[in-house]
Amino acid sequence: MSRATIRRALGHRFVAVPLALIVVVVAWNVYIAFNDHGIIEGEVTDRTGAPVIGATVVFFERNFIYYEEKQRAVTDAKGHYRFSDMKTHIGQLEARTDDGRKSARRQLRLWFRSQDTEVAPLVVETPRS
Amino acid sequence: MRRAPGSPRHWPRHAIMIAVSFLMLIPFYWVIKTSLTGENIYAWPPRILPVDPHLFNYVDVWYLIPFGRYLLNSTIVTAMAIAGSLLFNVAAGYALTKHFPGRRWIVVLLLSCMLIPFQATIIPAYLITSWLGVLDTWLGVALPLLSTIICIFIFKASFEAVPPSLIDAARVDGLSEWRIVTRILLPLSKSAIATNVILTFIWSWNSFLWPLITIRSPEMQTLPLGLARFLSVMEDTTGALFAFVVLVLIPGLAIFLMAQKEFIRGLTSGATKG
Amino acid sequence: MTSKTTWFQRKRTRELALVVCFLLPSLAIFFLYRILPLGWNAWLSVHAWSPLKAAQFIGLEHYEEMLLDDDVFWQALANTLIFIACSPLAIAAALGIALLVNSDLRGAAVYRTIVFLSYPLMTVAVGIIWRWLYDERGGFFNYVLRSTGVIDQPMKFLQSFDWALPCVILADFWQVLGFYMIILLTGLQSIPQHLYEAARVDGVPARARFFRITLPLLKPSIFLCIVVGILNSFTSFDLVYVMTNGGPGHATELLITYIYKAGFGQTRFDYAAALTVVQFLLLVVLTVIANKLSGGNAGSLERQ
Amino acid sequence: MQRRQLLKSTAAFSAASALGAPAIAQATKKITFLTWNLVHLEAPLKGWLAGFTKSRPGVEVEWVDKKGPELPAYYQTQLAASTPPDVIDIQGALGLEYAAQGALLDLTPRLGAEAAVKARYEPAYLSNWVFEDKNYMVPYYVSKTLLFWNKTRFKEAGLDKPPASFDEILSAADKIKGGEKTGLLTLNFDWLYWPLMQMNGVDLLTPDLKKATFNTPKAAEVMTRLAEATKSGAINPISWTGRWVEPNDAFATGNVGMLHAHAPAFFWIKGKGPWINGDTLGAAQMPGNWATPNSHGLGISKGSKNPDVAWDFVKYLTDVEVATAFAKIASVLTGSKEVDKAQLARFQKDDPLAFQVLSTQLEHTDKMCGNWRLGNDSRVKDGFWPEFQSAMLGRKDAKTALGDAERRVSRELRRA
Repeated sequence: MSRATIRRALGHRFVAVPLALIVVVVAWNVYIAFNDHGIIEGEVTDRTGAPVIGATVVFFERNFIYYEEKQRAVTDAKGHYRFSDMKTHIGQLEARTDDGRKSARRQLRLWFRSQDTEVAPLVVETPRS
Repeated sequence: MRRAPGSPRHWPRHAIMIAVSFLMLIPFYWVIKTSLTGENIYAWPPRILPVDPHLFNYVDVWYLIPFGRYLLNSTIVTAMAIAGSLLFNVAAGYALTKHFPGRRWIVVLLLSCMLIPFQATIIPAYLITSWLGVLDTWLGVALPLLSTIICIFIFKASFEAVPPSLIDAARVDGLSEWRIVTRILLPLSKSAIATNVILTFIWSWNSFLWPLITIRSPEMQTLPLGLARFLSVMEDTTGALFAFVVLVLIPGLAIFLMAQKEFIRGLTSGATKG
Repeated sequence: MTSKTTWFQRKRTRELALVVCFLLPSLAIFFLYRILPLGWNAWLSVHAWSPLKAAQFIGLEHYEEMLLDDDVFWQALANTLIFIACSPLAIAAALGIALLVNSDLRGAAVYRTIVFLSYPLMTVAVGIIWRWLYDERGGFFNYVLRSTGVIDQPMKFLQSFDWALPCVILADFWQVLGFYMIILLTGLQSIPQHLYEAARVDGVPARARFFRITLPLLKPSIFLCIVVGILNSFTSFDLVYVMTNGGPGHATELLITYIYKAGFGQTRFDYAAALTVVQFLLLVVLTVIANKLSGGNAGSLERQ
Repeated sequence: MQRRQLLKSTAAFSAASALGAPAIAQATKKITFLTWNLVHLEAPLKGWLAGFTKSRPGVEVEWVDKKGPELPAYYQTQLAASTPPDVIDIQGALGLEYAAQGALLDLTPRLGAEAAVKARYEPAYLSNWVFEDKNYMVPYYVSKTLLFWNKTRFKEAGLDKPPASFDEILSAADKIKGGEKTGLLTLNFDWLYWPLMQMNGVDLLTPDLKKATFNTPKAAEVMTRLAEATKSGAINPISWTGRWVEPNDAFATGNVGMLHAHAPAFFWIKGKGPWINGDTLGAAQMPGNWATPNSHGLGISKGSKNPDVAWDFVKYLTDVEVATAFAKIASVLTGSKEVDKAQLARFQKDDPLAFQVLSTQLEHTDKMCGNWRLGNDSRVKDGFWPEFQSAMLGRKDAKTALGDAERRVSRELRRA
């Protein structure tokens, strides 16, 4: 089988298209394999952008059609929180402080289950009642 | 006006065809658009362009059902159906080119077989399949599609189109009937093959009720069943359903687009001559 | 190998053997999955049976009930006939498109592909798509009609007794149009050009050319289309099942959906069998008629 | 040559058939559990099955789930092939139909032998599956209809409490309607709309279920009023055309006054309607405390090869431990007294509104209607509903509709 025929075969759409697909799929899975520790982390700040220490961050996981609480984390001295081993691809984040300030619920959608993600800062505000 | 080759007045025809194509494409566009929009697809008025388009609905689909597994099942079933139907239809088609007593009857029989609604034959068909002991297997799902009447006639037609002299010559050279088919007739009826492949693909890839009845174990489900199962979980309330619809349709469209030239030529020969 | 003479002597027997073993697989499958079930239905239709009750012969009671006091049957029958009767519209449209595409139009292939694109789709999916297009909130039709001010209240297409059936039929058109077009296209291409040339030389007007040459020579293809249209009346099961499931009331009930309901919904398989037999006969009759209309010879499906 | 061809084609054929692996291997003691639309609970279900088989060596449980509309088709074919799933979870009157067909095992003796087990179940719900004085199924998860009312809409209309009579329902609906707003929605599948008739003293059949009793002037009057209300927009027409999604979604948008639906609808609309909380949504009994049950029961197929294992499995599923977990995950009531008590207590703490909704499910269980113990329920339904629907949508006037319905229903009753 000469090189020319091989090239022609590869060029043929019935070969080329599936090959391309396979390549994409493999690449994607490799990428997943390296980024699926289920780490979800980020900062909690107040309106001024200053980090909020000791704030509770609640993760709500989507269950069927509504969201229910899954895990909680508390921000450290740098206002940084971190969930690990989050086996989900869709949920919501909300930060609460002991003095009753809350952040808006942040919708979180990932490209694959337990994708490592860096969430943009959650801003806590005093809820107007 | 209607058909005058080389007539200068092209644009009205273009106008009509563009309008038609537009109408034909609307459903595609609408479902794709929906599959890309966010949570509330019931917001009035619906937008022509998707609101903050994203692909996460497709992610949801992927995790809502074992998509890969279903895809595999569908693929295997379809592959079996295609292979089997090719073999059987070619054989039958060739046999029908022969002259033998009762040939007409068999043709009539086959034609009337086309008129029996499959949905109405499910129970006996199911019993027969269980009697054959192939329930809940790929073959069990593929079996009813292993032979398709239309394709038989398409092959018959394209075989008849082959000059008899060729066949006789081969026969004189002492080629076996099977060889005559594989070496001489098949190479000359590529389009018929393409037609058979695509039609069988369409039918087996899309069949819904039959696998629904014959398949019981979750890991044997095919994509259309996924659709049913999917509906049952999410109901028709999110873009995810439509994302799934798109995912289900893509393979069929892809195959068709890749093989359409042969396919249409095959249908052509089949339709006119047989 | 064998010499010419003996080959001639044993031709017939050998051919017969060949025919038999080549036809056998296909026939076996048709026997198992078409003929046997049909026979079963025929037998069942004159018995009282349910999966757990032994069958007992009751003669034509089911047929009696069906014809005399089952108005749902009559409605389903009417709907089925409407469904079939509408297919000529689609065929006509397809013919128009085929004529346009068949001409030396640039990009005709593209148009052809687009029109055909909807045929390979999964019917269940098509049902879901169209149900969505008809949706009163997110649907396309309501959007267009309301934003252009044709209607001010959302239109409940699939929930309306008057609109549901046309809506389903339209969805069916959308799916089969391409198939019709291809069949007709092939018919057109098999028409020898010189006929048209001659006609044009004689100064026959285009319309006359169409009616005197094109249409007559298209008969076989048109017959095929009609058969496909007839078959659609039951292959559209998935479509109706997903879009309306026969509702509202029985406005979109087809024979095939009614058969399914009678069998699996109401567990009256014996009655469903009777319905099946009736539908089968109906289809046979219609096909024969279509064949006669298209000048017999089953549209040259079977040429000696 | 001829032989070669013969060989070839037969070889091809046998090869093709050989591809079909033998059907699922039968384990020593294997039962199949057919569920109705529970795919979204796959993970926990598998867990419970594992729990069952772990403590019972040599027992295997296969789980099959089918969507509501397809489940009957599946079960019927399995019956015909005499390989019915051993334990089935089915909704509403379907169980009675299968019982009437002789498909289900009569559980009365087993329940009689094990009083403790029988005592688990809420009698009113257990009795839903009594056919000809025999118990054919036990409650798996139960619900009956109630009236959700949108307090905001009511306030706008100058009302402050849920309607206490049929007239009040219609007048409230009429006050609320206007523009995009409508007054009342009801679910209609099975017989869920029946309380509207029952509260006017209209019953479908005589107590012995032999004759139709619904064709009365009163019924005609009630239906006419409902139809008029529908025409005027006081009743949302989706009530007569929608199934589950459409009515609930419509109510979740917040511009419908009342929704007559069963408890599971609450969790659906709560997921869809961000406006929903204790101040905006009320849950009440329908006037006269009438309600139509729409429960799921567990039954055992008569064709089961291992009825004892199956019965054991049913007990396992409805036993406190598993049932509690199930109730928690699916947010349902199970019809098992103890489990439901715990479930309610839990909700009372976490979710007062849900508590309010679920409590209605255990009150006035003596006032259940639309649950005639018919062996041919679906046929009677198919005789009645299309006519009723035509009347509601102004297709026929009530009298004609009732007449036609009576003719068709009576025919079914005669046949039974």
